[in-house]
Amino acid sequence: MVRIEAIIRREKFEDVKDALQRIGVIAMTVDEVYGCGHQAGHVEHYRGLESHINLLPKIRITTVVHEVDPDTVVDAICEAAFTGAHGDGKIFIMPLLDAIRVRDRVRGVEAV
Amino acid sequence: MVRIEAIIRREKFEDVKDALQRIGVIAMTVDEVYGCGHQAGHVEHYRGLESHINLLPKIRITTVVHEVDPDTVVDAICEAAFTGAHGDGKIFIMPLLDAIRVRDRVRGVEAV
Amino acid sequence: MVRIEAIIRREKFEDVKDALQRIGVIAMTVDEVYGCGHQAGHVEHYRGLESHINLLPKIRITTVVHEVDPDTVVDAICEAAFTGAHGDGKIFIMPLLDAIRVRDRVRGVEAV
Amino acid sequence: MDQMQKAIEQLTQSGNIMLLVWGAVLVFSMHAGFAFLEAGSVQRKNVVNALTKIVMDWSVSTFVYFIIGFPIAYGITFIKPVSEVMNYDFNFVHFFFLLTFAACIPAIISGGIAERAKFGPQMLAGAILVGLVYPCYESLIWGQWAVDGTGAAIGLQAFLQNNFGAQFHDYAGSVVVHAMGGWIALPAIMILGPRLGRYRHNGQSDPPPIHSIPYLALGSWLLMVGWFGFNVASAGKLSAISGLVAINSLMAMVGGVIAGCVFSKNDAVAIYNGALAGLIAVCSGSDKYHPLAAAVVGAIAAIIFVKAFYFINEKWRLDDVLGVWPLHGLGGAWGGIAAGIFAIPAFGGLGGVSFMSQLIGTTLCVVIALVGSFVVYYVLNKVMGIRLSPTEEMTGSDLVVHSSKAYPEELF
Amino acid sequence: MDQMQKAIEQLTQSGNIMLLVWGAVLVFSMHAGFAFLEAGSVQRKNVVNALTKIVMDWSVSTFVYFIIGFPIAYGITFIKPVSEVMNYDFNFVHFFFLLTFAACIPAIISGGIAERAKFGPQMLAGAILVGLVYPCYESLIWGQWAVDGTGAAIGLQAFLQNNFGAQFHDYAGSVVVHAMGGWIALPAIMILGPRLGRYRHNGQSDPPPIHSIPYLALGSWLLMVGWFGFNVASAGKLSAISGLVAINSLMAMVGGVIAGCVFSKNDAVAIYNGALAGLIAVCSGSDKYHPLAAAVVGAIAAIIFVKAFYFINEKWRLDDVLGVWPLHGLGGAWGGIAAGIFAIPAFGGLGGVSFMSQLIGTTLCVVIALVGSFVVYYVLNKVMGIRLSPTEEMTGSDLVVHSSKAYPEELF
Amino acid sequence: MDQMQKAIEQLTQSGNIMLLVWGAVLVFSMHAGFAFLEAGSVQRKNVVNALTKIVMDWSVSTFVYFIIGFPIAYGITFIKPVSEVMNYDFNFVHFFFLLTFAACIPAIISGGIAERAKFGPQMLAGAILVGLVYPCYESLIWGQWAVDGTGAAIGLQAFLQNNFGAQFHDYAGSVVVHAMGGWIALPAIMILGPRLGRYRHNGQSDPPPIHSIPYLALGSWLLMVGWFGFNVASAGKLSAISGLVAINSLMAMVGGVIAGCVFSKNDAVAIYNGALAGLIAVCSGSDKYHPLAAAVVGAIAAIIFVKAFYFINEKWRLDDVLGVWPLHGLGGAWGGIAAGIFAIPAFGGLGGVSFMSQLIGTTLCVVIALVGSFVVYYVLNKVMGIRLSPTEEMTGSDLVVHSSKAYPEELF
Ligand SMILES: Nc1ncnc2c1ncn2[C@@H]1O[C@H](COP(=O)(O)OP(=O)(O)O)[C@@H](O)[C@H]1O
Ligand SMILES: Nc1ncnc2c1ncn2[C@@H]1O[C@H](COP(=O)(O)OP(=O)(O)O)[C@@H](O)[C@H]1O
Ligand SMILES: Nc1ncnc2c1ncn2[C@@H]1O[C@H](COP(=O)(O)OP(=O)(O)O)[C@@H](O)[C@H]1O
Repeated sequence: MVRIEAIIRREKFEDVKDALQRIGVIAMTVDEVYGCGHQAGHVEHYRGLESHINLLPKIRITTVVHEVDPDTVVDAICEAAFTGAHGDGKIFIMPLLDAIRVRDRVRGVEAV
Repeated sequence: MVRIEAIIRREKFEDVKDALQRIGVIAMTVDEVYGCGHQAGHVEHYRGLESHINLLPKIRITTVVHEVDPDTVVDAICEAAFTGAHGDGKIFIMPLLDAIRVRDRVRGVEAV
Repeated sequence: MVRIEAIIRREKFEDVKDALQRIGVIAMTVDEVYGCGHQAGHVEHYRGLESHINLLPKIRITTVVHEVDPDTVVDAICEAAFTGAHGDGKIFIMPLLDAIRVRDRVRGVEAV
Repeated sequence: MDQMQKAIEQLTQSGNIMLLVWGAVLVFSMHAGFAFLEAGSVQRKNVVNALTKIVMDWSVSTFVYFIIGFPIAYGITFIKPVSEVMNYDFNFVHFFFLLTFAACIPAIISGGIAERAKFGPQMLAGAILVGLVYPCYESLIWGQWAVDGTGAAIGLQAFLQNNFGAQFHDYAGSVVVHAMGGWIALPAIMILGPRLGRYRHNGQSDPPPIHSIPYLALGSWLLMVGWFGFNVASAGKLSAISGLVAINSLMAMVGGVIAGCVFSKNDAVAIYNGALAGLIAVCSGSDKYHPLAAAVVGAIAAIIFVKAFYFINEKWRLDDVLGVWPLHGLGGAWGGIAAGIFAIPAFGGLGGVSFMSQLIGTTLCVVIALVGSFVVYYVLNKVMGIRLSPTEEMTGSDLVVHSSKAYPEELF
Repeated sequence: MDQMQKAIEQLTQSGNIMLLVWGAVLVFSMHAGFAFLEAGSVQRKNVVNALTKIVMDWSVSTFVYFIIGFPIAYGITFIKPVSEVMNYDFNFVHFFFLLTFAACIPAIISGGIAERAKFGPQMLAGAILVGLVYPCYESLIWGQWAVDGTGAAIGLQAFLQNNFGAQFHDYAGSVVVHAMGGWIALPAIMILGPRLGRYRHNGQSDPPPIHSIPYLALGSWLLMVGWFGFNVASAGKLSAISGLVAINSLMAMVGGVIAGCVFSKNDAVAIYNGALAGLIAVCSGSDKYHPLAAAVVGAIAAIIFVKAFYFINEKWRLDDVLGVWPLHGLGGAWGGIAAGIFAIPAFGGLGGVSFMSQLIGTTLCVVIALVGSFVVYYVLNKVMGIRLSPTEEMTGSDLVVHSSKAYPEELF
Repeated sequence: MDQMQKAIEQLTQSGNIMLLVWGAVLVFSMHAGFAFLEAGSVQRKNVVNALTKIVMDWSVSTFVYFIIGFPIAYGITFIKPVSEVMNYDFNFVHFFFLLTFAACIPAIISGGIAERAKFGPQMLAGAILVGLVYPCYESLIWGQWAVDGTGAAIGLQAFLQNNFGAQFHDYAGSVVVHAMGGWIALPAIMILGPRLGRYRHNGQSDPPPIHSIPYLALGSWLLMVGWFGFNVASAGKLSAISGLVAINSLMAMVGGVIAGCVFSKNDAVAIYNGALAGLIAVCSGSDKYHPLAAAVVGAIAAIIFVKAFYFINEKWRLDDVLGVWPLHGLGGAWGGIAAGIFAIPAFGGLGGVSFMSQLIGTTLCVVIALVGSFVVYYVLNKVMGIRLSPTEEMTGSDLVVHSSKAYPEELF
């Protein structure tokens, strides 16, 4: 049972969600984040004044998986989120001590 | 010292916050997320075109606790967030290596 | 390779980002959160009705570092985010099992 | 010579139509104001519903007022070929202008019962009130039951004139429109009950935070701007247009703004509501006050609003979401009575009003509104239910009624 | 006596200017409506572009219509010292009022081709269409090719009058403005192709969720309010102002609202579009219908919109983002034809229209629009390309064209 | 015969009132435009304050201009019973219309000093400026110090007429209103100093990203639409209404839009500000230019804005948040001078202007504005302080002044 956190391009979100569904990962939690890294930013201007923006909008998908192998998940995400340019994103895998389903208080791998 | 992450229904947030306060968990960080899982989505329509929505708005509460027993926290959340239907949410418990309070750079369990 | 999560004041974000850049931490993921803790809230009123607000807007910076020493990161953040009053924020350090770069599927410390 | 006579008549007639169309368009735009005022004052999950209710209420009102309401109030019916409708160009715009008043009734109610009322019954109630209840009182004060064919006062107005020296004076509808709407809302709010979680079990009052001050401000501005059409075009014909009405509306509005600011410690919502309170209160006597007296009338209306809003929601705990009873109900009634006080020459006004007539006219309006509203909402509640189910209310009427969110994109 | 004569003439002339300025200002404000309607209906990344396109299109249109379009349509040129322009005060406001119509053409197209068209070519296409295509048809129906100096019908209008007993009647431009704009948009939409990802490879239709219902509602309200200027000031002079036009616009609008609501199960967007559909359809015969007939005409337009929007986007899969072809194209054409049906005395109307004339006039408009538009967009597409590159489209035109985001602060 | 005479007089008087009310309502709605323009251009934490300041400034201005300002400017006082005020219906709407101009002064300043000025002192400064400084110059150019009872020029205007062949001509207030407001803002901005963090220690310029382009666009549209009331109703009476004024306003606006677009590489904010720059500059000579000359005047104003905005904020580093000095200050002054250049017959205009008179009149305005403003803000700063404390500024004036957030719901 691990927690997988994937930071991907916004426009790839639908594709990644579909890819995850196909390998049986249905449950997930999603939020909108801003990221910076190697991907180049852009310049904005308002009333002629410039701002250099290097925080770019991204989607973060968090999913705790047990039955599906984490490597399968990573592969599915990498394939669906791929463009080959800087900014495709990162996947982080983190350990988990426990999980609880609120509805029936089932704990552990059963709860996921 | 563990990190507890609870994903709950939006409308239960006030109740859960009260419940945590009652057991002495005052400090927390909260954000708005979207989740999907077993809870059914709904259909929206605009100018007659349908969209099937299965990402639903949720609240994510993150709190690092040390003094209060994690199980007490889990119980408090489960009770306050409960409706019994799909979508009540999940609680994930994660390990923590260290914590630092910015204000005075105190580290470890003291900092929480 | 650890995951550092810093919750700081909104108005300190630019300073913290600059400080991190100076010590070589360029990649990060950022989101807007609300926090409560020891910092006092405030009262709002609308049409004369009062609401007591104790959830305050914060910025959460998440960065996975390997080359740069976590303590250097912590120091840089603490210095840049400091005001000395309640509400300066917290830094949490969490373990990581693995990291993957989507663009080229490089894994582990290389990927960060 | 005859040609000149004709040209003058033509200009007069066209000028009258122009005035009324100008006014009707402005008051029509006030309905956009009602929509945004409510959209800003509810929770995000009811924003689409707020924006939709107003345009639907307007549409339903148009039909019932065209077919039933206007004929009751003024004895003119339009259900015949156009060529047979008497002086149709004028009468049609006259209808349009007065419709913009009538359609305020459901728009006012809407703000009080927001976030928990069922869509269908709300439309139906609006139709009955605009079609039957409102036009009866309108007829009594302004319409066919107030003046006969020769222009002489009849009915209540004749009674008041004979007994108190002046008719009940309501130039632009503080009472006929606003008090009527605000007092109709009161029983509706009581029968519906407060929103879920509005008052907690432990006795705490928990007003759900509102959606958007900018929308609320936008709505208020649309109302403030349009109001000058409301009051000035109430002249009814171009030759009666009155600069005094314009400036009194202005002064009452700014009186309300400043009182709203002072008595609420800079509360933005109270400031905008103060402007509206002033405008509501000034309608009645706007053709008679001295501008400074109008400012006082407006300021008092704003103070009434601030105090009574607290009272109805925190003491009585009725949950009048936008505060339509303190705003339109009390503000309008105050305006009706104030015309009997502040319009007299002693306060620099033009006079010709009677305190007793104002008091009686206003009281009658309150009674009709309360009784009419109670009957309508009580019966509808028994027959079909007027409140959303708890789950529906929790989900929000945007998704439940309209399968829509205010910001569809936000879920990505 | 002479002085009175002069005063009357002065009043008449000033009244005419007043009416047209009043109308022009209202229709100008409709362009703010177009801007917000589109800003609410696209994705967040194209909101700034939507808001900018309309004001730029307006500006470009002003120049080309001033220099080429208006001279073609009415034979009056302004390129000489002010003092030499004939009756310049009236002709200048007349130009202003008619410009507000002409500038609707690019504003209508804009909504159909949103989120993927290049900025420059879109401006250029608008300039050609407003400068050359639109004024030719306008001239034929309302302008110098329709009436000669003595006021007698010539050209097409003379032909129709002689053969079918009445000229083609388009009081306020259902056909001249709206059908023209909507049918011009169709080839543009087809040549551009749908937005990326609009129709998935697996055949699924995937309409990108829209940005904001409140903006869409605001845009609709601005259009609804301004429309009364559009229709009422089409009288052209104060003495011709018609209350019937005002009420028919109103009734068609509410007919559209209610039909939109019923036929879409309370869909908020359909309700607001229903209002617009009704207003579009009523223009042609608004000076002739009985109000209840106008309501029927409006209701049918709304139903056409709801059905055809589904058709063009889900069956034909053309991706008309705001549905301008069903709304303006079909709604306008329906309005042209409806005037030949519902304005007759049998339906309570004032008559004086011919079904055949309406049908021929409307058909001619559709043909000119399709041919003109196809030529313009086909050539521009060959010469300079009219579509953003895929990467640009993905990034969004706000950043690509304007180096701006709708909410600059949101990235902190 | 006599009756006809009377009817004509009645129509004339009513027509004048109608024109001024129509105009006043439009300019009043421009104040909603000021509010949204500022709300879109500041940071989220100051949005409520922006929306509130404008309505409060308006209200305070109404009172001081009613009691002090208008009497100074035109020698008419209203502090007596209505029945004793001379020709009160006309004079009251005349006051209302001119108030809408006067109240622009604090609205203009507000945009320059946004996000850091204290609420109370800002109101007070506005009151003094509208009550004393503005009316003095107004009186000198348009009021009781410019014409005597017989209509003959006196004072400065007589001097200019005698020496340079024409009075200082400012038809609708490029100088009297806009230059005055913009140049008053300059010392206020300098005394206040830039916002915290606006210019970093390391020399970097760091303009805080603005809140919302849609609100900024909405504000601009409200201003653009209302401006036609500003300029056209400046005729003062119906018989003087001028179509030329309407079209010149239009042409200057679109000239500004297109220049704004070209000289800023499609910057949306510059485009909208370009429209406003054009409208500001055209006021002075709008009754005299040829439309194409008006377009040039507007285009130049937009270019001045784009360049000077960069200059004041990046070179001088004064932090004029909305750019009111380049927009109103320079744009208005340019408009005053441009009337002396582009309105002559050689450019197709109607002539009757003198370059020297325009230059002198404009310069005098700048001097009065700078001196008046410096005295007021310097003294207020010494006496009570005009700037928020650093912590208050950091928190934002919404919470500090109004205990409110723009989107109360957003913290759940
Ligand atoms: N070390 C890191 N810690 C946290 N987030 C990161 C880290 N590196 C990358 N990210 C996230 O991944 C996104 C893509 O990274 P970037 O370096 O721009 O592209 P790439 O990884 O393809 O070279 C960033 O915008 C950021 O949100
Ligand atoms: N495995 C998971 N990983 C991440 N988030 C999850 C996971 N399972 C559930 N969630 C979150 O919990 C929410 C509720 O889960 P759901 O399956 O709909 O209901 P229930 O758990 O009551 O059956 C989801 O919307 C999602 O945000
Ligand atoms: N135990 C905790 N778990 C999660 N977040 C916390 C915790 N303690 C503090 N925070 C976050 O840090 C922010 C600052 O904490 P606070 O207690 O107000 O100030 P300080 O730490 O300076 O005394 C909070 O608003 C919250 O977002």
